[in-house]
Amino acid sequence: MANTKFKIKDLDFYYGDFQALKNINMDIEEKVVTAFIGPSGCGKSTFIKTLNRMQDLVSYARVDGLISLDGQNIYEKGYDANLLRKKVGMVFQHPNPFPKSIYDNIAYGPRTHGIKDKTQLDQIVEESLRAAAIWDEVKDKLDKNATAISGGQQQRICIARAIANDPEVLLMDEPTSALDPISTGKIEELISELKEKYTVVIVTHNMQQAARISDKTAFFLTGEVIEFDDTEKIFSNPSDQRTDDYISGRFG
Amino acid sequence: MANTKFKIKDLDFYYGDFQALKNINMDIEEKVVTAFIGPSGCGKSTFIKTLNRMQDLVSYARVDGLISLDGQNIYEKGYDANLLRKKVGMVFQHPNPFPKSIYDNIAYGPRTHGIKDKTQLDQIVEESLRAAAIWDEVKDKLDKNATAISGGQQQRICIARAIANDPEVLLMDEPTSALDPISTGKIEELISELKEKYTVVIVTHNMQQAARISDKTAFFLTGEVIEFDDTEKIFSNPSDQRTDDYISGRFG
Amino acid sequence: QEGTINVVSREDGSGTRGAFVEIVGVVDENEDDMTTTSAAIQNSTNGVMQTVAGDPNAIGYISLGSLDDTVKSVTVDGAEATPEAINAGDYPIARPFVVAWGEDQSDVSADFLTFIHSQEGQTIVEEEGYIAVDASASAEGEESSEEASSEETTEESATEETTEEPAEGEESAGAEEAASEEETTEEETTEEEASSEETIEEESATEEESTEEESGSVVASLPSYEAAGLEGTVEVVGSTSVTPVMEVLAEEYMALNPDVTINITSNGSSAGIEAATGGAADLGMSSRELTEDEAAALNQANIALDGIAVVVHPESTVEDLSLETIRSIFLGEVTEWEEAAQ
Amino acid sequence: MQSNFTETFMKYVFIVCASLSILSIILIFYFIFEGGVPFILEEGIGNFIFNEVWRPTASNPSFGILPMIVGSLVVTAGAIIIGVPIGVLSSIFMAFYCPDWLYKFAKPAINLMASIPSIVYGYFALRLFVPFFRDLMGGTGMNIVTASTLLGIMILPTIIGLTEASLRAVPKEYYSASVGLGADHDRSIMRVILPAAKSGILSAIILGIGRAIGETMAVILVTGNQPAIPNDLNQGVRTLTTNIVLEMGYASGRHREALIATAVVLFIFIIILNTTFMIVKNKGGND
Amino acid sequence: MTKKISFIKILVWAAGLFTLGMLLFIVGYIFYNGLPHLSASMFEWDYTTDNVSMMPSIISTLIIIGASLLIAGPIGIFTGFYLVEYADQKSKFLPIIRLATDTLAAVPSIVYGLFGMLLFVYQFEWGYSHFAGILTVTIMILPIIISSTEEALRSVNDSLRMGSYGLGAGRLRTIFTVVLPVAMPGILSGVILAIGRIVGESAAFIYTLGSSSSMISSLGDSGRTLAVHMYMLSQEGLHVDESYAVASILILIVLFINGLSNLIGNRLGSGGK
Ligand SMILES: Nc1ncnc2c1ncn2[C@@H]1O[C@H](COP(=O)(O)OP(=O)(O)OP(=O)(O)O)[C@@H](O)[C@H]1O
Ligand SMILES: Nc1ncnc2c1ncn2[C@@H]1O[C@H](COP(=O)(O)OP(=O)(O)OP(=O)(O)O)[C@@H](O)[C@H]1O
Ligand SMILES: [Mg+2]
Ligand SMILES: [Mg+2]
Repeated sequence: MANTKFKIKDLDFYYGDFQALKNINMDIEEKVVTAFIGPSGCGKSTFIKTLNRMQDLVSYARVDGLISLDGQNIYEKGYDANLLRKKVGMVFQHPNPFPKSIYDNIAYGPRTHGIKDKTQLDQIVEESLRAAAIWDEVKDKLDKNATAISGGQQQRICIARAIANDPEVLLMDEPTSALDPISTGKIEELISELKEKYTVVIVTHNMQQAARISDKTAFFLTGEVIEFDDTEKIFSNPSDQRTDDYISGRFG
Repeated sequence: MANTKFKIKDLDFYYGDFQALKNINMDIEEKVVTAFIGPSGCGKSTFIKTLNRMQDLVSYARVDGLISLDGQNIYEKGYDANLLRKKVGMVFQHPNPFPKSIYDNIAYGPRTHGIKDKTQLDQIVEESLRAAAIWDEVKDKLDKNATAISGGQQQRICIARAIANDPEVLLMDEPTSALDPISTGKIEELISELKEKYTVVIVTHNMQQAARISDKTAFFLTGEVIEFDDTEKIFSNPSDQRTDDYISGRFG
Repeated sequence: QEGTINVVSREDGSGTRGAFVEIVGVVDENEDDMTTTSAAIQNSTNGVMQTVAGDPNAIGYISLGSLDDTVKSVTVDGAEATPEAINAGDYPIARPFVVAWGEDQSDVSADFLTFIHSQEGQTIVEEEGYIAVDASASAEGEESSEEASSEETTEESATEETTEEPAEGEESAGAEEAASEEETTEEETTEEEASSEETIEEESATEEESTEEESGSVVASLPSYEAAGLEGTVEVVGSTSVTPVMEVLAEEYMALNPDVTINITSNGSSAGIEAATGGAADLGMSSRELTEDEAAALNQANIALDGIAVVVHPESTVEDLSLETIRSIFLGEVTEWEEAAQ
Repeated sequence: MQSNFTETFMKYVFIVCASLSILSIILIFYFIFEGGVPFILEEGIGNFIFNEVWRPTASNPSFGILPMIVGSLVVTAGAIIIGVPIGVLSSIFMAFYCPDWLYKFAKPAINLMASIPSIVYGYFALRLFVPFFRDLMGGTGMNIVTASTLLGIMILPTIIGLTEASLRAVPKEYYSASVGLGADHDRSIMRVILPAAKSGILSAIILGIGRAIGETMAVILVTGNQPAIPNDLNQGVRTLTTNIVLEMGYASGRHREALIATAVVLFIFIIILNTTFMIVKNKGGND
Repeated sequence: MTKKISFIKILVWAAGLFTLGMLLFIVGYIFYNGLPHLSASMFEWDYTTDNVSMMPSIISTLIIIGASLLIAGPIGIFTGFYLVEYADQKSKFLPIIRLATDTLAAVPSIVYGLFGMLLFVYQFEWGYSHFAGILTVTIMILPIIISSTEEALRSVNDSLRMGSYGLGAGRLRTIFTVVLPVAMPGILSGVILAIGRIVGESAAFIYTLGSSSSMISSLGDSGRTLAVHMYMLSQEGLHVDESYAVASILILIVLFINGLSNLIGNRLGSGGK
């Protein structure tokens, strides 16, 4: 279908003694939406966070195996984690805009990476907000505190904030689970647009959501990838019984 | 099918100015499992909590309409809310055992209602734990802290705790949503047994769960009951389009 | 010695300061305290000592009883600050310790006062480094000597001259030692106590003994105390400065009268007088003169005299200052050590 | 089973207990003001507050506490200049940089710092800070800078305790979000966490100021206590609190009333501060 | 940018180490000056000018801590109950109580001292006494206990309350048997703070408790706490060494109390979670 963006080989992951991920092998393709599903605690969040090295922040976490982005091992010594995170943006389950103005939220990433010029920043802010389909709703209140808008809007601000960094990949960990159906609809729509430009990896609890928006789906169970295939195939004709059980709601 | 346990007539419910329930009419039958489904925020929890007057604790809440238990209006002046809650037990979404020993957790209700005798308490504790299908797992550690066991066990302790009060009705608000699949299975099994003795009302996010364990299902949407019927009917042939949309995962 | 003089004073209202400015003359025509406003203020003897001990250019004044070798006491017009010199009238800066009581004095309280004014009591006063007084003399209105400070040993003169310096004393370093020696000194008080003056420069010990005999300490002439076998409690409240000697007196008295309890609360002269006036205390301790109002409501008696030493840094080259120079320094007229030395 | 009577009875017991703190503050208010306000009125508010001469024992006494007001303000300002940066940086250290092994000691150490009696601080400063600043600045060494430094250190535990708490109360998500955008630890803390905690930090600073203004037994030893308005940093000052403690033991009559009146002024300062604190806290809550 | 990283890091470490260093320095200074002067005679039962025993002040300190906690403890905890469990969170009474406790917390100790003197010592004519001292510090520590109780109660998960109400337990039973045990470590840490405040206090005591050095025989007696004892010993410059020795003991006591509270906190904490 396309180039491989992330290549994951024999990945084991440990929180202290507890092994949260077991022998993961997966290729994530460029400009495609990949969904991770699975019951609570199966390691979806853990895995998505290894992709931009957010797990570096957990002092007792340990990674074994290989993750390469565009062919380069991101866990290699000397690889700049901050630059990685600029390239691989992240959106979290709960909208978490900074308690600053909307403008400052969006400009935070670019400023961090050295852009000081006001005109340039203005332009980035507008473009990102447009890309996140929220420009029209907030263009008149860019100096308003970003925590004072609705949850759905906040989440799109967070997506815009990630986009402002001009990333190549967007990781989203249950981005709609805290939102109402209408906001959810908007964000799902947005994701379908985003895949034109970005590689999107999304974790979701909602199987219908995965079915609706993703091209590829991985089913996780207790730290292992049980099945990874085209979304259509997974939902219509899974090859593993456990996948079938899960999808048809027999557990989880 | 059976006697009516709860009769709800023209129930409106307000949190301050916000109307969370609109004109609910429903008969809940004795010794039957009734499931409430619906998207987040539709008022399921609000409704279930009006049934044992837990909403009394929300100072700005207001109830309009009639709820009667065995023919008696529970919101009548002079009706003892504490006795009501003894009769109508409740199990919550997150297991919430008291940070006391398992024994003390189970004995809490009986002691509250005046049972002091040690032999009698011992007997109640054992019976309740057996009824909640957890006796074998904890019988050797009754003096252990109830918060030091697994989530699934904790939830069954909470069920046992409710049962120890010798209730007539058990209200359960998403009792398995915080649990792993295996624990969930055990609790679902337990519920099927419980309905022999108790009237069970259960809120769930998991439609398959509702389908598996309930006899009757009510579908809530923005504070209204859209459809209330036999579970089989709701899941195979709903009469309302919105019910159909929800069940087939088109929103929520 | 050169450099700016750093003047250290006590707080306004302090008895020590009142006595000092009065005797040295740091006052204006209205007898108002004119201590230079640039003086650093400390509210305790220790504060003054620590300040002076740490500052080569400082000068301050403290109770003679508290003097130790962390600071150096200068001679005033050639006279050394010792009890003997004060008794002999050579060292001019000294003030009285006063106790006051209300109308209905309890027997125990009266007996305790008798003890304080007895030979035994005044012996302790001397042992603690203060100067003994003769209560009977003052009762007759006589002044036993011409000493600069002795005018205050009588009640009458004290009440007459109410503009006189308020007086406040300091704790005595001799307390510990004196207390331990009390038992043995009961007989030969005069000799024994002389050697117990640890706060005074050592070489003066022998000299002291003779000086005392020469100057005729009043102690020998005082009546001896007989325990009356009373029982009860005496509440003594007031001056922090009087407290140390009062504590020793109380301990000794309680040893002689096992059924009597004496409680001492140390919280300032005014508080003591107020407590005595209000009846909360049997005896109020004051290191300042009573005001006219207070004196009208209370009886009072002096129980000791205390000297005030003028102190400088131990390494200071200043040895002697005239009373006039000290006055100029504290008035802020002389601000450089070079000037003061002249 | 709890009878309804017990329930209701205890409810009233709780209400009564809750009212006791209101009663206490009213009592304090009443007694301090009753002791001091008549004097202030007699003396004239302007004459008491704006008069520069404090000579309470003179034959023609003058009770002007302007020097003490200035003294309190100056010394407190100094304490803020010294204590706030160190305190806030220390809290950042405690919350985000301190290694675990060190934190285990550092946390109780800072608690300990809060319970060391002020007199201990005072003598410590008298022996070590005073000579240091005398050598540095000349004069007696008992001056504004010495007192400010001492107070700056004494308010550290107050500032650190509260600031650390409010830094820790900032949702972790902000930090994750910042790191997720490629910002490093330092930037995430300085640009995201610190601003997010600002109302808490402000509250901490205000409480610190309250502590500094109210401190007595330590400053008394190192400020020189001259009741005169300073015109140089190496001069001593007298604060409102020290004015009370210095002279209370000996004061009687109007002098004593003047000191209680000083406490009234001190009290009013505290109330002003506290109102500011409430406003800041409420603002913070609305954000 | 790399430069800036290290700059902030250095700044923050420097501030942290300065603070800790300062504390070590102070504590070290006191121990250095005080510990060598500790002697058995300083712990004799009765104070004399000879032994300057700190025993009476230790006893007084303990009595004052005990008595004021006995009064302020229940009042503070009950106030916390009212604030968290009973009061309508929108009621007008709440901000008033909060204003009162915040103000109480900010009142300088010297003002407490004068207040206690004016009310208890003179108005009530109790004289300088343990009564006066106890009541004064009781008011002083009340806000500490109230605010820590309030915080501790609020941090108790509501689901526990719901669990209890859901079983038909009333408010009182819920509070005393479910909420209070869980909140205990938090309340205790407030109590420890209060003890620290009492132990370190001097200004408020000098004007209420007085400074009698004799062993307490009734609560109507004047007395002195350790901090006041230390102050009194140092005042006249006669017992400076001993006063440092007392200061060392004070610090040891504070350390001991902090350690104890950690221990209790861990005990209760592990039981409660
Ligand atoms: N920081 C951590 N320290 C220790 N264990 C952790 C940590 N984070 C997660 N775990 C454990 O790792 C396992 C996987 O967790 P993870 O959060 O990846 O699950 P998940 O699939 O995202 O679940 P959910 O759907 O509930 O978000 C779980 O057992 C969890 O308890
Ligand atoms: N205590 C409360 N005060 C004010 N509004 C409330 C309160 N509890 C719930 N609500 C509001 O009432 C509505 C119904 O809430 P409820 O908790 O009953 O929904 P629910 O169906 O149980 O949702 P979920 O599936 O997320 O548990 C929501 O809009 C919610 O925001
Ligand atoms: Mg997750
Ligand atoms: Mg709910």
